[in-house]
Amino acid sequence: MSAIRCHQLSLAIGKRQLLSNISLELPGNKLSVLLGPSGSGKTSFLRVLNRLHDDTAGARVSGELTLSLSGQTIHPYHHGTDPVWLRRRVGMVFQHPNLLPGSIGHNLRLPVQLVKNPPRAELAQRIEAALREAQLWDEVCMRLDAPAASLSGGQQQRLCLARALILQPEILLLDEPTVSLDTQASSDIEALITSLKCRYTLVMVSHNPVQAKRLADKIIVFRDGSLVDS
Amino acid sequence: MHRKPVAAAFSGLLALTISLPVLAADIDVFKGLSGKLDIAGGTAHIPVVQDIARQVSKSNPAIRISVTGGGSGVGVQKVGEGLVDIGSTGRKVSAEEIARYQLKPFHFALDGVAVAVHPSNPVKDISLEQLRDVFSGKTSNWKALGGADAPIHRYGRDEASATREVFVGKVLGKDTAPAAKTTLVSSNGAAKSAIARDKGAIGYLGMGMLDQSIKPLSVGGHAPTQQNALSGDYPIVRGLYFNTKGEPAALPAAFLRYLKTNEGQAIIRNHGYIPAF
Amino acid sequence: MSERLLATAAAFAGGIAACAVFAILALLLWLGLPLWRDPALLISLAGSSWNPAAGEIGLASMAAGTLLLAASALLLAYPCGLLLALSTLGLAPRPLAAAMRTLLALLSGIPTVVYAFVSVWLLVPWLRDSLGLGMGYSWLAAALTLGVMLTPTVALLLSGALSPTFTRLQAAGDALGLSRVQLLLWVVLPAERRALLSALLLSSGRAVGDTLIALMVSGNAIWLPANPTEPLRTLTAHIAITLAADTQSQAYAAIYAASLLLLAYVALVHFLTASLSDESAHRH
Amino acid sequence: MNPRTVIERTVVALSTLLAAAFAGLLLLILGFLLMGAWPALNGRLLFGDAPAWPALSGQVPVWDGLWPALAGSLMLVTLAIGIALPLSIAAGIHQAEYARGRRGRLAYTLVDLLAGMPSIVMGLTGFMLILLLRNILPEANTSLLLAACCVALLVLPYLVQATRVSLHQLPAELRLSAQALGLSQSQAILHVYLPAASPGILSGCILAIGRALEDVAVILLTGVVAETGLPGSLFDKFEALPFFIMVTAAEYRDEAQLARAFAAALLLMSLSALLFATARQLQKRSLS
Repeated sequence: MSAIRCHQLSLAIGKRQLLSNISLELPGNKLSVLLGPSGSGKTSFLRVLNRLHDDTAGARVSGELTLSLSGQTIHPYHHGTDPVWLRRRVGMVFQHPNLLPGSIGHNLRLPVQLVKNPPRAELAQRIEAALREAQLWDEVCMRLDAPAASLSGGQQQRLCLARALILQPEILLLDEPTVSLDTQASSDIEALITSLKCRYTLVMVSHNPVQAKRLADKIIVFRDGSLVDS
Repeated sequence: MHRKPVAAAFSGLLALTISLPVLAADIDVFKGLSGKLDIAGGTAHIPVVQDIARQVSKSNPAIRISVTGGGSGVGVQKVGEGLVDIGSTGRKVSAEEIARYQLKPFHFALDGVAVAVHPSNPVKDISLEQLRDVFSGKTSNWKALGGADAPIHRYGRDEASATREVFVGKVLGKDTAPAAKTTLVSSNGAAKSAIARDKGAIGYLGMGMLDQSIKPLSVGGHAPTQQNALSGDYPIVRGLYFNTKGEPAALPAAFLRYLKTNEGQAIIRNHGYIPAF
Repeated sequence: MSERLLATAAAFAGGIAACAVFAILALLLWLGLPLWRDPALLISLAGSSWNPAAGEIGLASMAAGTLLLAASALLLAYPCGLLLALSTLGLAPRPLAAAMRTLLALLSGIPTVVYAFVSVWLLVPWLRDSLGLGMGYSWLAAALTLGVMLTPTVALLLSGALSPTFTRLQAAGDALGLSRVQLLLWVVLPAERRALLSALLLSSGRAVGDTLIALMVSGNAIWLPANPTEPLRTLTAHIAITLAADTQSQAYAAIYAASLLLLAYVALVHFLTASLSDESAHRH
Repeated sequence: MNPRTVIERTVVALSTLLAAAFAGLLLLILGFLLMGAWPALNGRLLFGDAPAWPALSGQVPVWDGLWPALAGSLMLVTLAIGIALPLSIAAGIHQAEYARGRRGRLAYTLVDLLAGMPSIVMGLTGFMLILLLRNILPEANTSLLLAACCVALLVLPYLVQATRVSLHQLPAELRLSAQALGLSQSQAILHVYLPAASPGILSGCILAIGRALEDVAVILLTGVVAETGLPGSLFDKFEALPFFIMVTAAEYRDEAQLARAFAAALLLMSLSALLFATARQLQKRSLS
């Protein structure tokens, strides 16, 4: 069953055509890797999936996109779809760790409180669960109040992952999550991603064919805003 | 009597202290009253009002008196618009002003407008004609007045000032415009401190403001004393007024009544003015 | 719901902030109605003779006084500010440059009234008694005071505007073997011509808007000074002085016109600055 | 010598000279004020002859002391910032996050114009408004409240600009991640953007406090007086330090009062130095 399906999907910002006529299907609970040189449209495509281009001036998306979330078919770009609601179901991790200013705990607490507002007792559980899932719990459980910026690069990226996971998304978008990390931290993240793919639909952008081959269930290659047949 | 003589000040103070036990009733005109009394306007009045405010605050802390200057124009404007309770002026308010704002003037003291120079200036006397020439800009060197060969530095007041109005009216008359090149200061006090610091200065201010830091000139041979002002020998004289909009309310009325008491008159005298009662 | 609430509250506050200018403008225009209706008065406004008793309410000498004072103060403040900005950027040795920035910030934080006060007690007597330059209260005294007051502000403004470019080009300059002063003078300054100009405009707005120094130090004579040792009167000081007049009088009405003149100047400066930054935005 | 070299050397020499001159100027001002203020720098400076504690709360009137002016200034600044801050943060949010296109640009322009407005014009407007208001509400008068409102209007544009600029300068990644987390716009603004922008807003706020503290032209017309003691309510007239300095510079009654004006200038300078130090500390903390 495919979790993400698009047909003739195009994106233009102003006069620049970033994506043209993308048609593809990505499988659920699998890891799909988007591959291609920089500027080929991988990241733009990823951001189309959670409507992150909405606030970009002059951005236009055309074509068809459907996501399958909890067995329901969702049309992200239909009028009735709330982008905020969509983004809560489709989590995202960026190239560089995008931490909120504040402590480690704050980075997890703030989104979950604002989005789900669980009772206090459950909040701590959720934080622990997300940190365990991101394999960070043992390293930070004693210092949740420390500034998030005091973590190492790899830890920060796992914190971002935990922050996405704590909202219990079904689809997780990963935009070159290992690009700013050293070899050891990269392989930690890769192992983590592999362990997540049975529970989430993962879409990852990568510019490294070796990494893609190592991890992917499906590989999509982009060039100049279009798909390359693989 | 060139300056406010120490003796007079002393006797005023003495009168005040001696009279205190006997006239303890004077300040009682404020008894039982409370609230605020805002006074603004003529700058010659400020020392008098400040003194009274201190007396009142000692005996009746429930009364709050605020005082600020700005000039007589401000006094008329603010009391007319109802922004303050009493507007003080260094001149009689005009019939037009009375009609427009329903002002009720209260004449409480007489003040001469003195002409003063720096203490080091050798000039002692000036005639009305010479004064006119100086302030209209015709004369601009002290040599013409028997002083050193140095330029005359004119200090005047802005248009809101009654001191200016009286001085210009009595000295220059209607047809002569005051010299444009006159440094303008904002109060009687400011005129005094400016003259005291400038060797070439000449300026005018209320007689009550005179002290040893500046040297008053006699005009046409008449020394600028309040006695000469009262007798009419000294030519430039004006009245000091407190004006209310309509009949004064309880607190302003008490203030005006207090001025008439011995204690109030002592304060007026103490600041170099002659009570008009 | 809270979405709407925040958007509405923000829009409301934004509206208040934006409408304030219109409100002030409308109020001044409306209050000045008697002036605009009377052609004779309007003509008199443009004249240079101020004698309200005779119906003459000319603002020309005050307008000229404002321009003279602002221009001369900037003549002092702008070059000094520029030199000081350069010295904080890199001409001074590093620890000294940091101390300089602190000094400039401290100086720019000194209240205007303190500058004016010190000037009344220090500069004015010095000009009058030691140098024998007239009465002391003068165009010169006010220009010096205003210039000294503006200098640190100009310096901070310029160093803020120049420092990104300087930092960006520093490595390249070092690689080319340029000294700091060479990099600043021949590369950074020409590249930031517009920033230099807009800082000048911005500080001219401050110079024109100052009331206190003009009021306390310039002597306030209604008179166009023939040389800097003579007193002058600015529009702002004129407003402050004339406020004491009868609110219904023509003299009072003239201060609405004076206020509008000042506003017109502020608007002119703003639009010049805006057009500068627009053009530079287009170029990049 | 190459003419360029001459220019370079002149610039270096002049800038060093100027730096020294301005350092000297600060010392000169400080020394001069200190000398003038010396006779007044004693236990009686703030409260005159009044006992300190009762005078502090206004139970006993203070004559010949700076306390009423200092307290008046502090009350004025607190009130003005209290009025301006919420309003201008909301307006700044509107301009940075909601207002777009032509209307957004117009809003910027108007606030920038307000920032350039001479303060005396602001004061005149406040005064005329109260005269008009008196037609409807005869009790309205120039007072602490009116002055605070006008001063709030004076500092409003600085605060709006500070809020707007700090929000604009937030890194794009922060916005993306807040959105990717599924925060609604208002949630992102209130819980992510505003906290992240707060150092910038705070330093704008300190600048605004400095402006409010030193202003004379606005309060001149809207409620400040030469002598009244502590204001008993928002509707009373009040004293203020800068106004006291201005008036006393011209019309001091005796040397003691003049010395107090010097001391007041020194006090005002210390207050602004204190503000500056606070701003420094905040900047350091936000950097770390």
